[in-house]
Amino acid sequence: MENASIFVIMVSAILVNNFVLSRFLGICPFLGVSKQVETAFGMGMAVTFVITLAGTLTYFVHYYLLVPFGLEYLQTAAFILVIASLVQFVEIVLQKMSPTLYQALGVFLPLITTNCAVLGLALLNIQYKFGLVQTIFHSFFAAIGFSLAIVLFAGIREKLETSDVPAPFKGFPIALVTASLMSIAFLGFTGLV
Amino acid sequence: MKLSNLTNGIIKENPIFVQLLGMCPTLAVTTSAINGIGMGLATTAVLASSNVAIALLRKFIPAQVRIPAFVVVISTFVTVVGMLMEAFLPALFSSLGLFIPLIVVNCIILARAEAFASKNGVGDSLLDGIGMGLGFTLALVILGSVRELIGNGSLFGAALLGANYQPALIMILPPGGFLALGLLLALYNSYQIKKAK
Amino acid sequence: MKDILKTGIILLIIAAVAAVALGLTNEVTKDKIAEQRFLANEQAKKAVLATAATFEDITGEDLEAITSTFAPVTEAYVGLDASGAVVGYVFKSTPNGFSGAVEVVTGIDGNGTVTGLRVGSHNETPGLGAKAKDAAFFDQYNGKLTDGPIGVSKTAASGNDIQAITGATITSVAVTSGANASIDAYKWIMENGGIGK
Amino acid sequence: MDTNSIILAGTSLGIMGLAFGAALAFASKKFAVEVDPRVVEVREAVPGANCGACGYPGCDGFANAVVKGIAPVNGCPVGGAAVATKVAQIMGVEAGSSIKKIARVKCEGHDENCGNRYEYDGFDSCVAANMLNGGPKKCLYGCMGLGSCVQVCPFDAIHINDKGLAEVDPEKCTACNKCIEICPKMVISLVPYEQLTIVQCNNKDKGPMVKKNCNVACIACGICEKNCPFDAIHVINNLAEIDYDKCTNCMICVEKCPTKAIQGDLTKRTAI
Repeated sequence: MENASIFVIMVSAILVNNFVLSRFLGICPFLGVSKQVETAFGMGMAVTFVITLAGTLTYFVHYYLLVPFGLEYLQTAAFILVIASLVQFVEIVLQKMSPTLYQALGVFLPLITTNCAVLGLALLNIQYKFGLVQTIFHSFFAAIGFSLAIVLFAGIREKLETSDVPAPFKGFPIALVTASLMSIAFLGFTGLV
Repeated sequence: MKLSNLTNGIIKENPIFVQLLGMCPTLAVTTSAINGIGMGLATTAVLASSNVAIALLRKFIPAQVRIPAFVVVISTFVTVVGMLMEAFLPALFSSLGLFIPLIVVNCIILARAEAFASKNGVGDSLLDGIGMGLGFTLALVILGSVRELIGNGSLFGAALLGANYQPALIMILPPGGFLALGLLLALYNSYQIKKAK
Repeated sequence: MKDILKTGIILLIIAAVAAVALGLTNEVTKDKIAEQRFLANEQAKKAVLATAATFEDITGEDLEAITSTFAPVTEAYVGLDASGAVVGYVFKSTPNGFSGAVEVVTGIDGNGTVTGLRVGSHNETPGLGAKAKDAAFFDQYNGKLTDGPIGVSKTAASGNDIQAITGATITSVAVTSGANASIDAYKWIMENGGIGK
Repeated sequence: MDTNSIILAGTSLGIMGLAFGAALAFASKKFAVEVDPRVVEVREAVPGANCGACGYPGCDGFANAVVKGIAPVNGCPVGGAAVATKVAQIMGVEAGSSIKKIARVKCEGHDENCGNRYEYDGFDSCVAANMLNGGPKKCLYGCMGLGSCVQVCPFDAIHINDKGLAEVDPEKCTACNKCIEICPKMVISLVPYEQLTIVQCNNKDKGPMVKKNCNVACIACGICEKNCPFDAIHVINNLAEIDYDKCTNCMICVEKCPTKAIQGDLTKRTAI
């Protein structure tokens, strides 16, 4: 995978190995924030900002701090420190810039930190031995894949609100069943790249 | 030190069935009941200890840096446990090794740290950690056995449904995870509705 | 200004303490883990080349030649018996399966028959491609000769062919391509008078 | 046990921690959102149902508006007098008086009085039914009893009674306007809490037409208007309307109304 071209990375990150629907990372915010399309879109943008920056920063931390000093075992802790600080920074900026979006994301904003997607991506970048440019694009497209999945899901869930769903299925159960249908659809993409 | 902290984590505020947190390991791991137990117990241990650590540190950490501080504490806990297990308990590590990195990114741990441990005493946090962990394990075992039974025809590894049962492989695949969880939640809701009537 | 410094120092202390804890555990467990990994690796190689007691890594320009000409092969080892005589070779290859790389370890003895094959780490579809890890599949490679490539047939296999896993032809073809690459590497070594004789 | 690698690890992560900690503290200073303490206090005093009855986007919007002096101190109808006095104290201003109002459903067209034109078997939503040429009821102004108002009421104050019509629980209703906005027939309106005499009809068609559809509808005959000693009731647009300030609940109109469209508990009538 290390010499994959940008196009291959794009298709693989958005469709084939879509972060939410194929790799099953970042499901908590995917289920938690997808009640309306605007909040889902807001979450997608926040995650894109964090993931792209985190992917790049962790690349530098790994290849310029951990590898030269031989501290690979610090990898998880260092990556998490970088990601957490980034998310805290986004939280502070968002509180100032758009309080309504900050209110809507609520508890799910800090959850981006432990969000398996962000750390998963950082570790994947290292595992695939990507160069700097590939890392940036892979992170960005993975986040676009995440946003695509969450916005699509929010669109469907908004329609579900007004449709005639049997009582026990109202709310999360029907959302989960929809998510499983969506992930079956994305299963179709395996082997595309 | 209210006992309710322990019990409400198991049913009333079950992390998976009610709060729908910690989905990533849940869907990835519950392809069999044994994995469910392994993951559940490992998470319970880490959740309880990290809750206690954060409850101890909470007055010391200023609000602006609470997330990085909590997360570093949690990830150090998990990595240390992982290393010690790999070195001294290789047999256990071979079955649980896969789950250790998954625990670090388990949303429940930071969610409980942020929502509970950073606001309550050490005793309550410990109880809450154990309660949530047990609730998590319970949910994982139920989900794991349902998926294993339908998707593999066996339970805890022992083939149950005979040879000519054509297992529905979709249940082992992650879409099956969503489906199984959705149906279980619907079952849970219909029970609540009947109880309420 | 003081407040900024104070917060910075607190996070410094937490991060430093975490790092020191990690460093300590790493020191304590470093060689133990290396030993465990080495043991596991040895077991994997012994499983495919039972007659060998110890293994020597093939390195330098030999390895360079092998990995460049026989692409999926990434590592090669010489199997030696107790007295140090070469009894065979073990090759590790990572062909591309259905959803990503599949690690294939192949053992070939001195007189050109495949003594064993194992599938290591992979992320093939559970229940389908993952069946490559069952003995029913990889035992088919035992005893295959190295004069011609191993073929894959959908129906009953004959001669130098193996039968593909139903519903996982891509994985079966990938594993076989790993085996064939190892066979070619083996033939190349034998033509050049063997290594480590 | 080469300790220098541990020290190296400690210092490298420590320095990263220091850098991030300082950056975050600096960011939280630079991006500090100056919150006026009074806004927080007003926000606490207000019930916090974010119902929007005050006309501002939720309680935060209202709290900001009050502190900026745009919104009146008693602008929160849901909180009523209690909240108004509290907010007034916070703002150091005298609280204006606000008479308590509640929502009332002005329709008695249950099945015996007003039949159906067709059998409606769709979703339980008046908004949806109303799209099928005005809903199943014969009278196009009446309550269909499909519960859109019930779904939207944040205070659980309105329910469909056994006669199949929406009914408001006066104690729970906080006049937050949600049901009034959602009802496609506009059959719900705000009425003072103490008002006893109410025109239980919303029909604006001419008399003879109305008689065919419902036998308790206001046929705009004007008898109530002629007999009311306080000039408190007038027929406007073929429907009798009470001016709640002038009405003294003498209930003469209740007696005189030929179709019993005006309802009132005669035992509680005030002597003229």
